[in-house]
Amino acid sequence: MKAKVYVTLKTGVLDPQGKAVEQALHALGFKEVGDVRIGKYLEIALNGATREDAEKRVREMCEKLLANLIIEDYRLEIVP
Amino acid sequence: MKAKVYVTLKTGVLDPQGKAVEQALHALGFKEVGDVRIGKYLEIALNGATREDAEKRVREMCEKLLANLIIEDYRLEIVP
Amino acid sequence: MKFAVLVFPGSNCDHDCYHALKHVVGVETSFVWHKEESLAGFDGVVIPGGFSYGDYLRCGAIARFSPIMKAVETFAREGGSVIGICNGFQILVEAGLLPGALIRNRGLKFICADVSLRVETTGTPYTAEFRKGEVLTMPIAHAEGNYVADPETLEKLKRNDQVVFRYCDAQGNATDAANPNGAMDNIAGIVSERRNVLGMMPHPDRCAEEILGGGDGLRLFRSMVGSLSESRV
Amino acid sequence: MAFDAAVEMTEEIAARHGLSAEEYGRIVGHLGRAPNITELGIFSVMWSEHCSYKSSRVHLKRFPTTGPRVIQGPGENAGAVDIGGGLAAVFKMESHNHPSFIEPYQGAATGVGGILRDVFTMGARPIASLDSLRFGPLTDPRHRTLLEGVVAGISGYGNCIGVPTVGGELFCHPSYAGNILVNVFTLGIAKADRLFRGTASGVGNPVIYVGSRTGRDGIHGATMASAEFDDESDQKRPTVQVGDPFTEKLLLEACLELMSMDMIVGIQDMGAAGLTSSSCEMAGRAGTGIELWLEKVPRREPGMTPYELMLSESQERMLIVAKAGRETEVMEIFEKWDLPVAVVGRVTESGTLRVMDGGRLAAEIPVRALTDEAPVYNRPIARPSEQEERNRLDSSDLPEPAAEPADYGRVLKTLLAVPGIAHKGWVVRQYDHMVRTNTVVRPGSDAAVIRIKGTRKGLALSVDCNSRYCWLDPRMGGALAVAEAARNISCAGGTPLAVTDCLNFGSPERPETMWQFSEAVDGISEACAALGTPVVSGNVSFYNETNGAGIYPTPMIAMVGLLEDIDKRAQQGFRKEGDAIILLGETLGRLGGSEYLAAIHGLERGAPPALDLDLEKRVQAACREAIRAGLVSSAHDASDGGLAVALAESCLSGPDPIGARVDLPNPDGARADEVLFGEAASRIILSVPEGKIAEVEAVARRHEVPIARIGKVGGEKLEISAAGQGLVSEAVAGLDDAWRNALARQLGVSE
Ligand SMILES: Nc1ncnc2c1ncn2[C@@H]1O[C@H](COP(=O)(O)OP(=O)(O)O)[C@@H](O)[C@H]1O
Ligand SMILES: [Mg+2]
Repeated sequence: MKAKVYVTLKTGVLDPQGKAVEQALHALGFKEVGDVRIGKYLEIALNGATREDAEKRVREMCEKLLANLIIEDYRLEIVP
Repeated sequence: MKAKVYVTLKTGVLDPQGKAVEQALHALGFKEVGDVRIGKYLEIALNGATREDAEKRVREMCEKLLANLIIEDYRLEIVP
Repeated sequence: MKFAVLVFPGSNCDHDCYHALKHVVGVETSFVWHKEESLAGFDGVVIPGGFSYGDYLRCGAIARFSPIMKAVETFAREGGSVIGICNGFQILVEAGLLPGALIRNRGLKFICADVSLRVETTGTPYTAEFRKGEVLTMPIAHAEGNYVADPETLEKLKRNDQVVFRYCDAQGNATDAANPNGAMDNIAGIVSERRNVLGMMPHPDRCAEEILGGGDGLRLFRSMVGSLSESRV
Repeated sequence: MAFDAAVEMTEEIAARHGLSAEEYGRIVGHLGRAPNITELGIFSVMWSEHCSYKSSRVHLKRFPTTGPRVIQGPGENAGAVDIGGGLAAVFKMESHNHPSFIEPYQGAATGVGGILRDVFTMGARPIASLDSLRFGPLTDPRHRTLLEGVVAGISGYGNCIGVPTVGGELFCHPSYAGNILVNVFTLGIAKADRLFRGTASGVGNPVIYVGSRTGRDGIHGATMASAEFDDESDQKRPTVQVGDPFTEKLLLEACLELMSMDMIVGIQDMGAAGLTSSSCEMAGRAGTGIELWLEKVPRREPGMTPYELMLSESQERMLIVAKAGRETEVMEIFEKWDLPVAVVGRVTESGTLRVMDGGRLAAEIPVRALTDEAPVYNRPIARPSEQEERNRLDSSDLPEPAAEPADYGRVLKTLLAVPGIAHKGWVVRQYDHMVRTNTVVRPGSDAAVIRIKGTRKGLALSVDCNSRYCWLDPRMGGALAVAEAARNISCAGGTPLAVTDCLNFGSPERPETMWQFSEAVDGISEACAALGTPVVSGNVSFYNETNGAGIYPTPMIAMVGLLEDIDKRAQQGFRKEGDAIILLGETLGRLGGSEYLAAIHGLERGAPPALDLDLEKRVQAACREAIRAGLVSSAHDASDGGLAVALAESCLSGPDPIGARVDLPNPDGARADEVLFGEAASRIILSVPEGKIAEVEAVARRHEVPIARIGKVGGEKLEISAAGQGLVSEAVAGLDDAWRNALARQLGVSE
């Protein structure tokens, strides 16, 4: 089993990196680009366990380590 | 329209950050965790254009700037 | 003889390189803003360290699209001397002027410390004053200096004698323990096939004066200036 | 905060803004009516402890703040002293304690950003920073994480902007378990006659906003920094401010470029309470008024209210008052650096802060009500009743010191591994401490030394505070902090010039805390007066208290010293086999308040060392003279852990570890632990080439300083005896491991 975790900055929290990339894309001529937000994408291989179990555990990992809940949100998917 | 872009390290390229997170998860008692790989997740707001156009343009952004093809792969989705 | 020190938004060793060249080595040196498009009149180009564009996305990824980089490409293609130090090295690999990539240090943290370097080749304009195998001391200061390249590229670098410096211990052994960032093959600096473009993570600009604790950086700059003067006569 | 202009004002809303009923009454008095919500917000931040210094002001007046070298004393964004050659050293220290406890990385990072702005606002280019950190015990995983995060934040911001972090301090103690301290000092260099001030003079002059766009960050940050934590703070978490060092770097370069021309009359960074405090303070200093047009303020998010715009603490922003007619030129400079810039108001003669939002009046307040007439409290003071008891120490209560040298060796190793004493390599490796190529003495010696390019001069920097001493006796503790900072400077060969401070305390509403505060201020004042080092800037951080438990009083002192000739300097490490080891000052220390007592016996009591300021001055003068005459190979003061620890540090911190053989005098047969680990002020260990000993002795005699020849550098062991009786005999390699790897070991990381 595998978990895919998306960690993104909460709305309202400044994303300097996203801003810099947005400007760089504009400078490269991609004028259609609006807001850019940059987050993290994690793939976690999981041994054993059921899907529900896995989800619960990965949620725990996110809360404990993977996301900084003060400024970040997370979303996860369990895939076979 | 919005593009979601996933940039991941190519298999075979060492991912020190992923390794560190893997070890940290083990230390926290998540023994079921296998390999962890960490990439980037970008959300890009796009003005105008059709879906096909958008996809083509974002692909171009990836090749030019968003991913370093020597070490990274990318994947993208266009969502309304 | 005149050198250009490029300035990108976020460069922060620009003044250090300028000081080393102008006031220590004593050659004419000017800052060149990244929005400039020409390097006419310069004999050598230094891309200094720092955090161009905040190191956002990837180190060097955004800077490499600055207008001045087109001029750097042409300059390099025509055989001009280009040295990229730290963030400058990162910009050069992002721009494709040097092969490979620089990723996060294996320990993940920024490291600021003196390291030992083994001179692997004297066949470059930058290392003429050194002896092959000589052990130098130079500071590093980076979080992304872990050099990676695919096996063919690595093979080619070795075959063509393009590896210029390797991290080593005080005795000159390129051991894993002496590798501060996990770089493949302990690579700390490489030169282009034509041998005119040098990229290195360590900072010669920080060891160009005895008062800062060493002079190996000065020798590197002097080699560069010396080779350029020779090639001009 | 879902307030809008239609909100009916109540004392309850005022209370939620940290304003007492009495304060609310005064606001109504100043306005002659009830405030609207924006006005209430403005009052709440301007009258917060953080911005108004309402509890500390009456005490801070006692600091000596003048002197022949002082160009700018307290009251501006940073202090400035004349270092000769037409140059000024501009410096200040600030705390970012509360934000760092909530989000260590961003809290510490934005702390660095804030203090940097304070310095370059004055027109000075920042060239060095110091960080002073306090955590709970590292056995607590939470504090290991906090330490990791804070160090990463300082490194992330400071390295990126390219200002080296050249030194600092680290101390762990249970009193900081609920309130960590993150104090950052920055120093910059400016032309002495080109300092800029935060003043809004010249009616009609445009007010220009530059830097990051405004978002909803840290709204209420200033009031948070003035409120105690309780278990609910987790819920009250404000939107955390995220630092953008890249934008700050652009802002720094652009501002310095702007200030090299003659286009502006005043400039101030938007720190705590952002647009509000920068505009009122500038108008307050000039005795003018300011009108702001909020619709012009660059912003990051739609739908922001006047309340949010005025109170936002978004980072990397500045407010400038330009000369009328020069707007376009000013804007061009910022556009070159790709920074948002806008004219957002003008200077008026009204004496009021008038906030317009698209033609609507959003707030109108007399500036003086927000600045000069902000409340000032002379809060009740009471000496804690247990103070006497704390100071009682009967060493006969202590277990008999063990007799075996191996035991003292073990004690020494334990002390060397205490975070405050341990090698800080794990920390300083993460800081770019060399960028700008001025760092001549890197972190790891008593003071860092940076050169001033284009001159022969150097500056020595040190930050110090023994908070255990301050808890035992805040007056003495404050004085000792100043003395130690100055001593560290002198050990580098520098003449102490001036001080900036960061006074970290618990709740000022507690009379015992106010007593500590007042005493510490007196101690600092006495020492600064005696040593001739005025206080030129500083910062107060109160409410470092969680659930009623306050931190140890921590009046952090950062000292700046001058080396007229950078080549005449010293470091703490022994360098040459065969050098004689010489002690300046008293030989015998005391156990009261010592690290030994705390680390080995779990006791924090007794009186801290006595301080004879006259002797201190003479010892330092002698040390500097010996260094400048080229007589010494190394100089190191003996602080935490006493002579044994100081000797070990000198053995371990040279170019290569080296041993020493030392015999300490003990004429009165003092206990061995007292001889080895007792602490005393005014002591410096020198290593001196054989041929120079007589000259050093002559220098000491001239300054009437006690001097003792106590040993010799060399060998692979540190051997210490007292009056011939062997006490310590340890291989240098073992000591080195105990000291060098201690932090990494306690953090569970490998180096
Ligand atoms: N948090 C820190 N950041 C940077 N340098 C530090 C830090 N803590 C300590 N240092 C450096 O380690 C050395 C030893 O510190 P310390 O034991 O506090 O010295 P002293 O007792 O002389 O004041 C000094 O050079 C100091 O600047
Ligand atoms: Mg000291």
